[in-house]
This record gives sequence, C-alpha cells and structure tokens, in this order.
Amino acid sequence: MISPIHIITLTLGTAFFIGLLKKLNLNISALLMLVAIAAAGTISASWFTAILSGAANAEVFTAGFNPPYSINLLMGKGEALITLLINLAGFLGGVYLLKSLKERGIYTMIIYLVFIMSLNVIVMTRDIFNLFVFMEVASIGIAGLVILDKSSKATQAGFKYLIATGVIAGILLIGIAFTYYFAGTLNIDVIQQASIINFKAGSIAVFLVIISIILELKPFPANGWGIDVYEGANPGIGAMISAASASAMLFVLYKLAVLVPESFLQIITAIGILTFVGSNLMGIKQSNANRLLGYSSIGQIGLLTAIVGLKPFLGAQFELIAVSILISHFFAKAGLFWLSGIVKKQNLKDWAMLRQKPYLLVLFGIFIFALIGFPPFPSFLGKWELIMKLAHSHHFYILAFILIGSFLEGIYLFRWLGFSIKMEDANLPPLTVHWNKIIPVVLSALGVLGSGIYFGTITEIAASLKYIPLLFIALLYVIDFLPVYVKNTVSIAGIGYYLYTIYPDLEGFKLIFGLIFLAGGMLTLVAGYFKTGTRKGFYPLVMLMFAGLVGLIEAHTTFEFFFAWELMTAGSYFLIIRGKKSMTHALSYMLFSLAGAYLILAGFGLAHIGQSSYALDILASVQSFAPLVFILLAIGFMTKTASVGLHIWLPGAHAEAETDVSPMVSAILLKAGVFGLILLMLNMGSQFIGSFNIYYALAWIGAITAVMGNMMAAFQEDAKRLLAYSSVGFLGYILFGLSFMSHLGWLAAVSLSVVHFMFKTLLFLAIGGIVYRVKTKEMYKMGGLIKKMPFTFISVLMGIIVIAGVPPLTGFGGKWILYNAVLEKGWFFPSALVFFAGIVAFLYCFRLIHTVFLGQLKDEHREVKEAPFWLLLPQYMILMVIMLFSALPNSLLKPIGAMLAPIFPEGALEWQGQLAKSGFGYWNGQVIMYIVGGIFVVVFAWLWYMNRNAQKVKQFNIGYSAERPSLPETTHFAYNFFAPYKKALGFLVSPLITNFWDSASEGVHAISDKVRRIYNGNVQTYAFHILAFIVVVYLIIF
Amino acid sequence: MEYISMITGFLLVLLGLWGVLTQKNIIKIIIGFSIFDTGLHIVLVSIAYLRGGTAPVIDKAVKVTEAIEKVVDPVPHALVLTAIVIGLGVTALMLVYALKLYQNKKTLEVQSFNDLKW
Amino acid sequence: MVRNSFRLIILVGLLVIFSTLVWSFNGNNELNSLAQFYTQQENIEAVNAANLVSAVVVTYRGFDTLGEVTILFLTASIIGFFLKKKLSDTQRKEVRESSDILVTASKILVPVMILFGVYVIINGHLTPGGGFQGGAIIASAMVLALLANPHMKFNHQLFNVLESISGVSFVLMGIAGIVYAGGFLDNRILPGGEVGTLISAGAIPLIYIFIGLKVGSELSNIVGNLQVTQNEQ
Amino acid sequence: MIINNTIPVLLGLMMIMAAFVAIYHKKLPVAIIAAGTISLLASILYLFLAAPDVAMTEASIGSGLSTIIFFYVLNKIRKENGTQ
Repeated sequence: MISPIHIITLTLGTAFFIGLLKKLNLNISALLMLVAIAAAGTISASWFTAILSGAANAEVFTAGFNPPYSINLLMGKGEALITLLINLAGFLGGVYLLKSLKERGIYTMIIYLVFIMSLNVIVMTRDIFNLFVFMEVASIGIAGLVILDKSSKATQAGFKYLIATGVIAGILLIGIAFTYYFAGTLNIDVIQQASIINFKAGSIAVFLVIISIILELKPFPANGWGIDVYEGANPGIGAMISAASASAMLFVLYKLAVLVPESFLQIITAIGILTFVGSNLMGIKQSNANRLLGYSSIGQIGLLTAIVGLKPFLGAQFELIAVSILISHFFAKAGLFWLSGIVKKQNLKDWAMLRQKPYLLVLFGIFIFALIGFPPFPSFLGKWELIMKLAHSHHFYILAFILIGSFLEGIYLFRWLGFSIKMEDANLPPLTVHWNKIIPVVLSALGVLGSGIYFGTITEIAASLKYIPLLFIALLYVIDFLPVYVKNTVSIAGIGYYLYTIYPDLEGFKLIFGLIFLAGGMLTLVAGYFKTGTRKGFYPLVMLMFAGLVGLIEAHTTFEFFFAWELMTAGSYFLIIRGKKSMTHALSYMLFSLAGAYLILAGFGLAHIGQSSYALDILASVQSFAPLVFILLAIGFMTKTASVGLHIWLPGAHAEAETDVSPMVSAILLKAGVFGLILLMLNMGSQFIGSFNIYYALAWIGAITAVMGNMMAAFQEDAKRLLAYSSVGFLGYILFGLSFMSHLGWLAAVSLSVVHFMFKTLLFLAIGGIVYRVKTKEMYKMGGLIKKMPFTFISVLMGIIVIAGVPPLTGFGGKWILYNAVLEKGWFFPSALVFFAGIVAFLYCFRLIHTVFLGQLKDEHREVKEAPFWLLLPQYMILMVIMLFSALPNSLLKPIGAMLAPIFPEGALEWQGQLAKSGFGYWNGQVIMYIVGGIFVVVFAWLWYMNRNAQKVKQFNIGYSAERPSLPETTHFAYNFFAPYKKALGFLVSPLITNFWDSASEGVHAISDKVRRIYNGNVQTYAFHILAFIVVVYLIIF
Repeated sequence: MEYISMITGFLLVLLGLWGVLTQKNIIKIIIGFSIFDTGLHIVLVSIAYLRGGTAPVIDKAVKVTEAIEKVVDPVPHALVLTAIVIGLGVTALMLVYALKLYQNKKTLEVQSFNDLKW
Repeated sequence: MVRNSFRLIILVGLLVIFSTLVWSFNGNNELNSLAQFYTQQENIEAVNAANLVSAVVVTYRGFDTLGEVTILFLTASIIGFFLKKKLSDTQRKEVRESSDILVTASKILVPVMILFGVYVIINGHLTPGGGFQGGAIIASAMVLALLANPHMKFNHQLFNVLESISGVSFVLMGIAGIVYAGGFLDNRILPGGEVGTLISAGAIPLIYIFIGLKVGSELSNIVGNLQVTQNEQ
Repeated sequence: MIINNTIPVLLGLMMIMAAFVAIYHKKLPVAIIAAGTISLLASILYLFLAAPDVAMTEASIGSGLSTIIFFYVLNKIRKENGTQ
C-alpha cells in the first residue's frame, strides 16, 4: 500500500513541477495534472477497498514525532471515501475544464491541482491549525478558479468570496488560538480528551471553531457570498465547489463534531434544517440555472449538516444515510453543473435546448430524480432510513421540515425538468458538445446509478427489492430503435408473462387490483398498435409505471411499497408529460404526487415507531399516533385518487395525455390510490380523533368529490376533460363506499373500481379515437359523427350507460349496492350529495353522446373515417366483459362478496342465482336486463313506426341572415350546453380549489422572493450576515 | 502585559471588522481587513506569553537545560508566522481583485459591484 | 444610520464573546505540556535548532509550512494569470525616471539587503528569522531595485524556475524524510550537529534555504507582476 | 513593572488611533501608511512579548511588503484613472 501522504506529495510536487514547464508545453502539463489527480485517486481507492475489507486505518506521522507533538494525518474509512470522491471529482472536473485551463495558461492548472490537494489534506488532517492553513489554501484556490471566466461577474464573485472567507478564517483563528490555550494542544483527538467544553470560555473557543466550519458550509442566511460564487463562476468550478469542496468541509464538520456537546449538535441540526428549507424556498423564484444549482447545493449541504448534527440519533444507520445522500448530491450536482456548462444558457427555459440531444435529456432526468431521492438512486434509501430514524427518535418537527424542504426542492427541479422536456425551443441556438465535456457527465450519471444499485444490494432492507422489472425496462431502452409493433408486442408479452408468474400468489384484493393493473395494462397496450414509427422512449416509461404498480401488489414491507409507489410516480409523470400541452399539468401531477409520497413516508415513519419489522401489517398494530398515521397515509393515497382539493392535477394531465395513455393514467393509475386506501383501511380499521370518526370525514370528502367532479364534467367543452372530471367524480363514489367500513360499502367500492376501469378505458379509447380522427377535443366542433363512426358510437353509448349507473348495465349494480349500504349505515347528509351527484352524471353523459354523435355533421368532418381498428379492438373486448358482468352480475359481485366476508361478516348480500338480496330489497341484474332490453325494443319500434313518414331535410338546407357572430362557437347548440344549469349551480363549481392552490403557490413564490432580497449582492451585507450569524447562534447557545 | 496586548488585539479585530462593514471604498475595506488580521496576530502572540519569559531561542542567556522554564511558548509564534504569510497572500489577492474590479467599472465604490444578487 | 447601528449591535455582540474569552484568560505561569515537550532538553537536542520557533515551524509543524509556502505559490500563480495580458497589448509607455538619490541608494542598498536576507535565512535555526523573513527581505530588495529602475526587465522566467525548483526540492526533502528518517518532512535526514552552530539542526537550514528562495521568488513575482502591468499602458 | 505595562498601553493606544486614521482618513495613502504603522507598532509589541521571530516577520511582511503592494495597486489604479 502506498502511504496516504503521497496523495499530497504527488499532487503538490506536480504542481510545483508544472511551474518549471511554464510555456514549454500546455498539453504535457495538462496530462501531468490529470495523472497526478488520478494517482491520488488511486491511492484513496486502494485504501478505501483495503479498509472496507478489514485493513487497519493508516496514520501518517509527519516530522518523525508522534502526535500530538507533530501534525498527523489519518486515513480511515471516511477519509478514504471522501478523498476518493474529491479526487474523482477533481479528475472528471479536470477533464471537463481542459479547454478552459489550457486557454488561460499553466497557472490555472497549478491552481487547480493545489486546490484538489488542499481538499485532500483538509479531510485527512488531525490538527486544527493545519486544517486552518489548508482551508485557506482551498479558499484561495477557489478564489483563483472563480476568475477562470474573465467576466466582471466572476471577478465580483471572487472578491466577495475572498472577503467572506477571510472574515470566517479570522474567527476560526481566534477559536483555534483559545482552544490551544485551554486545551494545550492542537490535535483533535487530544482536544477531545481535554474536555474543555466543561467551562464556558472553553466551549466558546470550540464554538468559534465549529461555527466557522459551519459558515464555510454556507448556512442560510449567511451564504450570499457562496451563492454568488456559484452564479458567477464557470460551471466547471461550481461543480468542484459543490461536489468536492463541500464534501470535504462536511467531513471536517463530522470530524470536529466529536468536540462538541449535544446541545451544539442540536444547533447544528437546526442550522442545517433551516438552510435546507430556506435555500430551497429561495430556489423557487430563481430563473438562473447556475444560481438555482447554487441554492440547491446549499440546500443539500444543509440537509447533510443536519444529518451530522443528528448522528447520535441515527445509530448504526448514520453512515448509510449520510453517505447515500452525499453521493447522490455529489454526482448529481457535479453532473448538473457540467451540463449547465454545456448548455451555456442561464435561463431555465432555454434548457429546452437539451432536446436537441436526447441523451442529454436522459442524463438531466437522472440527476434530477437522483437529487429528489427517487429509486433506484442512493438518496432514496438514505431519505427512507433518515425519516424512519427520525420518527423513531421522535424528531417530528425535523422530519416535517425535511419533507417540506424536499418538496420545495421538487418544485423547482421538476419545473426545470418540465421546461427542458416541453418548453418552446424555436429560437435557441444549436447545441455543440465536446467529448471532454460530456464524458464527465455520463460518468457521473453512471456513478449515481451504480452506487444506487450497490447500496441496494448491501442494505438489508433493500435486499428483497425486485430488479427484474427494471432490467426489463433497461432492455426496452436498448431496443428503443425498433418499430412500435415489435416493442408493443414485447411489452404485452412481458406483462403477460409476469402476470402468469405471479398469478398463483395473488388472492383477494391483490388479485383484483393485480388484474386491473396487469391485465388492464395489456388491454390498453393493445391500442398502441395503431401508432406507427418508433415512438421513442415510450415503452420504457410505460413499463416503469407498470413495474411500480405491480410492485405495490407484491410489496410485503412498507419499504417495498414505497419503492414501488415512487417508481409508479416516476413512470406516470413521464407518460403524462409526453402529452401535448402537458408541461404545467405534469408539474402539478408531480408536485401532488411528491407531496403525497412524503405524507406516506411520514406516515410509514410514524407507524414504524416502536416496531422492529417493516412488514406492511405493522399498520395493524401502530403503537402511537394511530389517527395521525391514518390521516397522513390517507391523504397521501388520496393525492392519487384525486379526491376533492387534491384533484386539480388530474383534468389537465388526463386530457392532454396521448390517446392510449389517457386510459392508463385514468383507468389504471388512479386505482393505485384506491389500493393504498384499501390496504390502509384493512390494516388500521376504524380510527377516531376523540369521538369523531375519521371515516365520516372521508365519506363527506367522497361525496363532495363525487358532486364536484360530476358537475365540473358537465360544464366542460373539452371531451377528454369531461371524461377526466367524471373520473374524479367516480373515484368519489369509491371513496364514499370505502368509508362505510361495511360489507355493502366495500362491495360497492370494489365493484365500482372494476367497473370504472372498464368504462373509463372504453370511453377514453373511444373519445381518443374520435379526437384522433377529427383533430379537436372541443365537443362543439364535433357533431353528427354517429354515421361516420358507428362502432365508436356504440362504445360510447354503452360506456355512458355504465357511468350513469342506469339499468341495465353493470354500473347500476354498483350503485344499487351503494344505496343499500347507505340505508344500512345511515349517513344521510353525505349520501344525499351522492344521490345528487348521480343525477348530475346524467347531464354530462347526455352531453357527451348528444353533442358528439347527434346533431349536424360538420362540413370538415365529411371525410372522417371510423376510428382505427387497434383502438376499437380493446373497446369491444371490454364491452364483452361489461355485457357478461351485466347479464350475470354475480360473476363479479359474488367473488368480491366472498372475499369481503371474512372482513365484514355482517350484512352480506344473499344470492339466489342472479338475484341479489340485501336487507332493503332485491335486485336481479339478469331480469332487469331483459326488461330494459324489452322496453328498448318496444320504444324503438314505436318511434320508428311513428317517424317512418317524416321528411328528411338535407343538412345544409337552411338560409343564413348574413350575420357573422364574433365568436362562431357561441352559435353552436353544444357550446356552453348546460348554461342554465351553470347559472343556477355554477357557484358550486367556481374554481375555489384551483384558486386556493394558485394563491398558495403565489404565496410561496412571494415569500421566496421576499426572502431572497436579503442577498443584495453587497459584500458588506454578506460580511454582516456572517458576523450576525455568529452572534445570534452564540446568543442561542450561551 | 499580555492582557493589555490581547485587549489591544481584540479591539483591532473589532475596528478592522468595523472598517470592513462600513467603508464604501474597496481599498478601505481591504485596509480594514488587514487591521483585522493584525489584531488576530496580536491576540495569538499574547496567548503565548509566559510571565517573565524570554524569547524561545537558545543562546547565551538561555541554556538548553533551562529552556523549559524560561522561554515563552514557541507554538503560537509558529502559528502566527504562518498566519502572517497567509494574511499577506490573501491581502495581495484582494488588492489584485480590487484592481481588476476597478478596471471593469472604473470605480472603487463597493455598491457598484452587486451585479450578482437574489 | 440605521444600518450602522445594526452593525454596531453585532460588533458589540462580538465584543461580548471576545470579552468572555479575555476574562477567562489568565496568562501563563508555566508552559503547557506540548510546549514543554518542545522545550525539553532531549527534544531540543534531537532537533538541534537553537531557535525553537524555527524548530516548530520547520519540523513539528513543517506540514503547515508546506501549506503556507503553497499559499504564496498559489497567490503568485493567481496574480500571475489574473494580471496577464496578451503580448500585443503591451505598449511601453514613458515612465517617470526615478530620482538620483533613489537610484544611488538602491545601488548600495539592494546588494546589502539581499545579503542580509540570505543571512537571515541561513541563520534561521539559530537566531530569530528564517526563510520567510529572509525571503521577504530579498523581495523588498527587488522592490527597491524596481523602484529605482522602472525599466528594469523583470526576469520572470528566472524567478519562476527558482520558485518551482525550490518547491519541488521542499517536497522531495519531505519524501526523503519518509525514506531516511521518521516521516514526512523529518529533518533528521542530515546529522544534527551541535546546538548553536551554523551547521546543525539537520536539514532545517537546507529547508529554510528552499523556503527562503521560494518565498523570495514568489513575493518578487507578485510585485513583478504588478510592476509589469504598471508599465503596460 | 511600570515600563512593562505602560509601553504596551501606549503602543496599544497608538495602534488604535492609527486604526481610526486608517479607517476614517479620506486620503488612501495616509490610510495605507496608518495601517502599515499598526503593523510596525505591533512588531514592537511582539518584542515585548518575547517574540522576536514574529516581530521580524510582521515588520518585513506586515508593514513592509504588504504596504508596498497596497501602494503598487493604488498607483496602478491612479494611472488607470489618469488615462481615462
């Protein structure tokens, strides 16, 4: 093994040596620089692997005297890892910066090399004054590297940085001086034994040391200088500061944390959390890419600072949590900064340029998801463990703030991702990519992916995760160049095979929802054959969503469940954003999902208190805060079922999605929320706050959702939006049914779930087929299509009969059971609303069939053809099932009833053939079908007979009075179809909820804007912030 | 004596910071910073002082055997030496930055250099 | 004014922190154990430098010194590329001639100062002074020379080579310490000699020479860079 | 004893006065010289504190070289101003 000291001798020696070369040869100097850093990295790596496999830590004694008499360096596990990261970043960053460094001459290479060297020493040294010296080296190095760009902004940033770090270093020096005076040594280990924190002045000395280190980590709000550097410097340097330098300083904080008492640690935690929330809050209002990355970096560092402060509570998991979050930050932030250097545009909206090179977009997405903490990236694991441990140790406020901060971070990161995927890019210059700039980005993406999978394999809790679906997704990426029909077939076969393998293990609810997710998935995928070309990137994303959905079914532990939940969210997000005008809708979908996921995470965390297992059934034996756990999880799941208040993402997302994606995200995806609720309710049972039954609130929410969703549906002009809102309403029925916690309620809810899957797939495909043909979603631009698209007409007709819940089709059965359940339960007020909602449903059903298919055919639609075969095929397959279930209702209801019997033995239906009997009446689906069919035949015959002599009027056989209305659509009968009702009831659907979220969002933005005004760009203000920060923290501690 | 010099040092530290915080001219800010630095050095040297001690140099007045009782603590002196040189480096760098800033905007007023903010 | 009062409040806060420190400062009546170790007879004799500060600077805390030298090196490099201008921009402009007194004085003083600097460097292990101080004195001599003769062509190349060679040698000496003595920067790679004589204290004089050369050339470089831009107008 | 304390007090007072001059004097050269004076006075103080090494360094670097660099930069800025 090579002594760790040679990390320093090699790099520093090379730096001095390059000076000799001077102008001789820039290429040789650059090569030497990279070789030196690579050699240093190799030394760190060899120590890291050696120590991991049991070797002892390496100690370096300088000057031939043992510590504390001379300066010593330590190479332990942590040091080895961090120096490895630093040298890795140094190497990749060096490659990235090659051109700039060569352009500005040999001096810059020297500075770069010395900077990397100093970070290594900072990590390894055990002497606080030596730490001070090399921190100064690093600061000066950064100040020198900042001006690699010649801009005036860079110079300003460098100057501010110098003044700020100068002041901080001065405070550090005072701390070091008095630490030396009181402890009689400068060696960290000896200072620790000297226990100088037992008296006030001694602890002030340590305080000054620690606060300076914290200030170097750029805590909110004393960090304007740091953010300015991120903005002003070359992004390649930003990457170094954010990844390498910050990692080193964090390690220093960790190293020195042994010196301080627990009360200090709490302050460190508080500062970290404040920084995390504060800088993410300010990031929201930011439109400059580098500055935004600065805020995000500082936020992440804040989180890690807090983790260092929380070390005593994290126990054995501390390493895993800290390292996984650090590594995600490290790779993702470095990669993002480097990408920013490639894009060269600072406005976030200009990142649409990335689309010119799709692989850059993929890299960008990887970094964003790694930062937010999605699987399979390491931060996912880290965040999970962190939240679990925080809940365990009753740090609820910290837990909440971490989730809030993460959410704020999600807002701007996903908005940014959305810009890059969807923003207009018409006027943007072409993107040029040099090999030396792209290789580091690719490697960091691979780094974050690889480390995520590595962490997954070494961690006990993640060991049971199934990666086979993910491998399948990877395969689909590989064959992405193939045409649609190949990939579609592969996908359907893949899902089919997977269903076949897991089918024997499915039972009960898992069977029902497994079939909805997988069989339903196959069915909707069939529609995909109508597409031509390659449909780039579509299939991996679809499979990602289905992998998540099936993961929910298969999950045995809360961790697996959450893992699957996040996969599903990620996949569905990308599916939704593929839609036409879906940038904002995808963002709001993601934000609601993210918020929901965090609530679920918090809920699982609280549920886990006092339990050793992570199995899902710990929900059945929650030790403390059971109602709170229930509420958190329920709201979390309700973001997916789009219950009232949480629904605003849905209409846009579903309406703008592609033809065959709409049924996936509407008919299938929403059921994930229902499945979650069922799981929750099954395990946790009834919950009361005091004497108030939470389920009663759920019933109200379900009822209001139903009314509101249906009314909104009735007032839409856009056919797909109408369907989207009708989903909201229908999911309201399901929630309403579930809230009864009775046999009939659940029977209704579960059967309605199945029914909703069927008719919503049917209708979205049918309407999607029409939209595909007539190129508009506005209903008043359609009309008379019955003759052109008769097959589609039949589908829609059947679909709305099911929706409306009128006999004879299966929707009625569900409603009938629901009404029986109401009578049994006696919650009449919300039930009245549900009845009312049922009436409203007629309105939109009527509108859908009437304005689209009946009336006059539009001139431009004369040549319209029937929908493509591949869209009709799944519709008619579903229709067959609907007819079967309608004619033989017990084929659906009886198995569900049998499944519910052990859970709710009371109040089950009695079956006599196709006759169902409840306590309040009976219903025979088959007979009703015959009767209704009979009536229909009679009425139809009567009408035909009466009208047989009517004269047909040609469609355009009318005269105009030469008036041209300013808004042509206002003359169409289908426009504002329900104007009278809207007048009467419109106030009910006034966009209160949308307004609420809008103003919430505006409020957050306004706060963000207010807060960031403290960074007025003046170096004196920044110096003042630093000093004020010290004084305030001092006052808090002492 | 060491108290007096330490208090002087701290006062210089505060005065220097006051200069950094209040002066509008960049050169003045740097002057403030160098006063701050000098103050720090004085504090450090004061810490080393041993009552009645002599300089930590072995010569005719201090024999090798007596050093342990007679000389003042050499460690802070070594630290101050380092700190002084670092201070020079930082100050020189700040001045060169000031020069560049001046070349950019033809002014030394600190308020004119807040292009980066928010 | 409001702003200044805020600033004043914060500085008063710092004053409170500092006065707590001063309040608990009792001076020293005896050395602490670390300093006692350094001033013990056997350890003085082991390092063999009469100037104990030099012993600490070069030996015990030699690693700090390496960092310190690096800082100057870094600063010189930054200033070097920061003030660098394209050669085409360089237009010599008439510079005011220096006064005769200055020129004459510099002719006498510069060699004397350089000699004194060298003296300070090589006696660094015996008397107060050493590489830094000597280097600074040499650099001051260069400044004086430049002031006296603004047209003097400042030989960057020479200083750069000196700077680099002395830097590399410093690191190599450190490595030699690992190979031939107890560890990195152990100066006992050369015989200790007798306390108080010129040839003593192991490699300290040698290291100090390198430090002196390095510091001198770095500082001269900084000044030289400023001078060059001074003339380029 | 009296000398031991009075001289440091005097030095301290002078330094603080010099600091005020350095911060508040309108003319930059005067301010720079005042700052250099502080260093020079400090190096005298170091002699009293039995720190000849530090005194030497402070005198040569703190009050010598850094003052020179200040003047160099100031001069440079003046010239830039003149060419405007």
